[in-house]
Amino acid sequence: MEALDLELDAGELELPAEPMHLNMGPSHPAMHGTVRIVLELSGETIVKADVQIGYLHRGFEKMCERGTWAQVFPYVDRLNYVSPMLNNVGYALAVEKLCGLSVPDRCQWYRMALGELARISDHLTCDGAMAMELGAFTPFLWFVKAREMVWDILEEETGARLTHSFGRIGGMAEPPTPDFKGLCRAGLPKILDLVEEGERMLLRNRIFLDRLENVGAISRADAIALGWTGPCLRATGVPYDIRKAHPYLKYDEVDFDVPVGTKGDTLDRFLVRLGEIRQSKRIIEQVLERMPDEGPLNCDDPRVVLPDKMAVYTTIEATIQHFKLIMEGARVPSGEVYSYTEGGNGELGYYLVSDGSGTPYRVRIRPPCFQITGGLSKILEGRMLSDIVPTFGSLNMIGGECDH
Amino acid sequence: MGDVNRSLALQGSEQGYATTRLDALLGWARKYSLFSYPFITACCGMEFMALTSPRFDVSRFGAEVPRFSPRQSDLLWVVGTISQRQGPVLKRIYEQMMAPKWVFAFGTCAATGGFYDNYTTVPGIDKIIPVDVYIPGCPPRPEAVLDGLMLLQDKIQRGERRPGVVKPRIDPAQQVSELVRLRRSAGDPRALLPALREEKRS
Amino acid sequence: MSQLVLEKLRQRFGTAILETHAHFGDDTAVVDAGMWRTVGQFLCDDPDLDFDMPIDLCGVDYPERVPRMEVVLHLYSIAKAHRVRLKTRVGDADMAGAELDSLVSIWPGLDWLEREVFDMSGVRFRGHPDLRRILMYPEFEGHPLQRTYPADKTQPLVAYRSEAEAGTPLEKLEPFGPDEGMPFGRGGLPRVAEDI
Amino acid sequence: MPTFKLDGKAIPFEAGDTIIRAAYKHGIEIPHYCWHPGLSAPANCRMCLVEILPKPGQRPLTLDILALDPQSGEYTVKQKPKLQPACYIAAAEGMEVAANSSEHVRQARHDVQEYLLLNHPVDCPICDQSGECKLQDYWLEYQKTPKRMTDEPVHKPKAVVFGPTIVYDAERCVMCTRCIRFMSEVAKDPVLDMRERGNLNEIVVAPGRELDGHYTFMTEHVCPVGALTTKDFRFKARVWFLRTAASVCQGCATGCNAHLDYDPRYNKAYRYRPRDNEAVNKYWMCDDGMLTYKEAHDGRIVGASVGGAASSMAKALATARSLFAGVAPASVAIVLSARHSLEDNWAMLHFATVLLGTQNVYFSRRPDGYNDQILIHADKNSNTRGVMQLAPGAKQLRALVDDVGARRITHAIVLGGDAPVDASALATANVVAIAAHEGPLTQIASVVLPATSWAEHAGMYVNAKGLRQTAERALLPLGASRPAYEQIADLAVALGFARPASKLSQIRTQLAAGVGTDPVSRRGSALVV
Repeated sequence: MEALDLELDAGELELPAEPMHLNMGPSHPAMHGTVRIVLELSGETIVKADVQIGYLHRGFEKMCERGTWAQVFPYVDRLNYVSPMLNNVGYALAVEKLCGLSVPDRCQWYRMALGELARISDHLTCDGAMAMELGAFTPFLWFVKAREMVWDILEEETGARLTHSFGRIGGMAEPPTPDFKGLCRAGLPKILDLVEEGERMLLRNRIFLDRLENVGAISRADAIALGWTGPCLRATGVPYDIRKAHPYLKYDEVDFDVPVGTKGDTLDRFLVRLGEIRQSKRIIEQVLERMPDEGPLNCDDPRVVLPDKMAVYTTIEATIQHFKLIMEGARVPSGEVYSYTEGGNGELGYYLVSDGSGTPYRVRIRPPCFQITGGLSKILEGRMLSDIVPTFGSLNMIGGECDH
Repeated sequence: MGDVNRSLALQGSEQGYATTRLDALLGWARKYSLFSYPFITACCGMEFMALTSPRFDVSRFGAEVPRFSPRQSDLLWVVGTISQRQGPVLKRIYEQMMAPKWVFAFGTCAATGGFYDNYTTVPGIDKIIPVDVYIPGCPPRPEAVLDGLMLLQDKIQRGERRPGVVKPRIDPAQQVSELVRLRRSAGDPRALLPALREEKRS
Repeated sequence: MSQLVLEKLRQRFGTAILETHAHFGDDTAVVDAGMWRTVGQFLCDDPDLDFDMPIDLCGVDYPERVPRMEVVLHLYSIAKAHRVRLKTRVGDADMAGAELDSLVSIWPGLDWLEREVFDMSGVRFRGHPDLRRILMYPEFEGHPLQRTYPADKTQPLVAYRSEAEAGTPLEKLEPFGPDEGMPFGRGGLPRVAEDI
Repeated sequence: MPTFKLDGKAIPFEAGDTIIRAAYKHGIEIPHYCWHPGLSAPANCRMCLVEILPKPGQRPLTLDILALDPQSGEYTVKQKPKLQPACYIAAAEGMEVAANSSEHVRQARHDVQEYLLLNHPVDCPICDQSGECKLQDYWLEYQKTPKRMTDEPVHKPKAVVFGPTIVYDAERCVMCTRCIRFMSEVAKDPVLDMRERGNLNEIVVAPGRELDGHYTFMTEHVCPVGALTTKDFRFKARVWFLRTAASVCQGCATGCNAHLDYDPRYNKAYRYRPRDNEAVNKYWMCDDGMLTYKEAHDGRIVGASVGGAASSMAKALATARSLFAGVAPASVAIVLSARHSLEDNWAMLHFATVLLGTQNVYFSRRPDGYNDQILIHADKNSNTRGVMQLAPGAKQLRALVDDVGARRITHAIVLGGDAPVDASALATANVVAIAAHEGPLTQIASVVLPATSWAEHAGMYVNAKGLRQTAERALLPLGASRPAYEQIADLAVALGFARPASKLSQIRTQLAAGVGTDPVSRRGSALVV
């Protein structure tokens, strides 16, 4: 019998390949429960990625218009819930700018120390979670262990592990505990050791490196035009750090470097964060040197600062002051102000509008990872499906702040 | 566990069998092998991480295995605020889970909506799905969560489905009365000042 | 901060700059809504200004004013390290004519921000690639950050369980009323509108 | 008009005005405790001290004081301007007064405030005044310093019962004597006075008397602090949870302007406060009037009923339809109410004359009662004059009783439940009542439809002087009650007529056109008849 004629024309060999639609999240282990990515795939390549947020929209800005200025603190805690203290300090600075207040030096140092601790916990969480999502579970345990140590210090200071609500207009809720410095000096080396350890486990791991390197890269110009800030921007090589560019608190008096990357890919973002952990340690050490142990913590302005609790119980003046501040709220002069600090993910801005009453007329937060997540789809398109997890993880998208 | 232990002790293990009620055995088996589905949305997720981490180590209670497919899991951790937009997703996932299934309301937001009393937040997931254990706290400490887990295990053992709430270990009312006693005992309240400050420090 | 930006804007556009101030060191310029895009282009292109980074865009609602909605844009220049706040006002009492030219083509980073302002405040941006809701779901009606939208008016996607179904009271107990914890000396709850 | 300068700002004044009154009229508040626009000025709180600058060429009025020199610790004789009470010095042309601008004045305010708080108890958490207390406001504005005295404060009697309505707390009292002056000057019953001096100083009731009469509540409202509290409002609510609506008192035909304070969370009214209106009640209200806020909840009809048994609205309307089936309009009576708003009555009248086409229009009212020369009017209805203007020919209810007795009237549609006469005879007729409150007429009515009270819908009322005033809405409708004009519209539809206007705006426009009055103002406007 004759041989089979295998000369088929090309068309018949081609498989039908219309793009496949894949829905990732919102309840996906790597999507932090709050993001949904509708993917358009051809094979394993992402043709189009539609990032949908808003699953954790909690009406932060609307709620702020209902309470007093001081009642906003618990809400800002829960914006970037990985580094609440930075949000606290940022908001306090914003309102103080509007009131024309400046807090005593001791408070400024204290705010810096707590803020940098929060930054450490932020970066630990981000890098740890990212590693875990890539299957490296052990370093995650290491990092979380280190984060627990940070939280121990913060808990000792504020009484809460995570959501401190510790900032106040014109100061902080409590002065530093006597053994604050001791705790930091004892804790920081251990934390850094753990970071080293986890780092060694990851950065000598070829699989890990291969999955990060040259993945999710973005150019300087794009990053800037997209409004990226923080580690994600610095990973592209732009040394824009508000602590350097527009120093607030006492950042101009301490000595630290701004780690930057070169390629702006996922690995750079990972390394920049690790580098910042070390810089934060440096800052904290200098703060501990320079923070006075005595002296006032809160500025003495009875219109915004609460009186001593025992005085409230015993004297009518303090009772009235407390009553006015709690029930009516501190009166903030009318005007508008935009105040920005370096948050865990970048420029954390507050745009406040006051009508002179005890209630904010408008509190607008500028969440750094809103724009960062906004750029996600651009750096995903054209990549492979498996690149989503490391890329998304390295952006450190925090639902509370991204969705307001 | 109790029944099994006792019957084993009575019968003696050399006889190689134990007698117990089937539901008790099932309950015992179930409560120590909870496959959990972490439905993590918000702040409480940080504490959930801490819960799974070495210090608090939820695996001591046999509930560490996360299954990200609802069909394979029987304990739904609703961790964090549920927005109206998230509502259908939550309901869908709950419906996909196989019976018997249990639900944790992890944190105040999941339990009542917390202080997000506004246009976008579901005021408590029990508006949408039934809840077995409410864990208050914003976010709750891991210890409280472990309390809730033990509470749930107890309920599973007893086959009870009434919702339960994790109570604080220390009764706040008691503390208040203590403060009042202090306040009354002192003639001049200002005399209390240093003592209380010390108390706060320690 | 230096007045350079405001100076240049005033020179370049004159009357299109309705007002300027620098309270708390934030240079602010209120521009005519029609010139929104032109001014933006200028800020981006002018070598002395060189505003390359879009920081933030938001709406502030003043129900009693006309135009009602104030759209606030914050810009930053990495190279020059200076900032500016650009404001414009659109929309009448019921937000009719609340439209602006989209600036996405100038700063891609404004894509989501403009969607958010549309979603939250109800300002429509002409020429935006896809102007969808971003934080709220498509079924949502109204714009929450307009002050006339009651803070606690929910629009659930899934029907709540009935008490009978749940077996427990689902309503929140006092004192978690809508007015709880609000300081006095303020309008408080939105007044129930007369049936006029 | 002559002017003087206050902090460099020109303030116009009329001859005889004091500085503080001129500023008050001009909308500038000079801090004060004892001064009250409606009372005489004793100038005893010293809070309103101002510095009156000398005329050019004159030497300033000064005091010699011993000032402590912090360096040497020695006391030296210094001179400081003599401050004068703004509530006592008459404004004069070209006078220059320094208040906020004078550092001496600010110091004086600070010191006066500190003295007033010297012995003040730590009561804010349990004080009904807190939230609207002058001591609190002025501390934040003018003192801002913590307590310096460490001694035990002076203790005085607390919770002294002054009478059936008022409780007095001597420790909170700042001795402004407003209450004393009110009782003697306005209430014409000088039952309060002051005894002892200095630390023992307190307000007392005249021996053998207690603080009673018709104007006791006002003493609480003129009190700038929490010293006087009414037993009615005591510990009932915290003021910062209350919202207020500009309402009109329903107690009598005087129509005092009042703030109706209510809690939106519980949809409950808590108190009446007088609302200043020079044309009507100045700054005052009477006790009975202030207690009428209770009528927003007491004796209310919140559901439809048929033959005395509760029923659904639909069933009630169906019953009314069957009752009125085939009845000649001539034998149907329409009864207006002197206690319902103009809108309600207009809707009823419009229904009668335009839709039904009957001339049998009567009106019901509450019987007269106590009256005096100060505020209280004998007519206990808030809108008698308004009804008279709407339907000048409306007959008294007695006439209706006679007509029903004579079988000239077999059916009646009644607004309001009140009757000045014995209405039991009306039971023989078929009565449909639309009322907010229980009353003789609702007792005998076969069908009762629930209407909202004045607190639950905006309405206009014409007081005895012919002044038309609007009351804002405060509460949401209770139970199934709805504004009477809506009920009337539904009834009309049920009886087979086209639906009449049932929107407030429509009614008001037609009302204005019909009665021909100038537009309504909240403060009340004279009526053109």
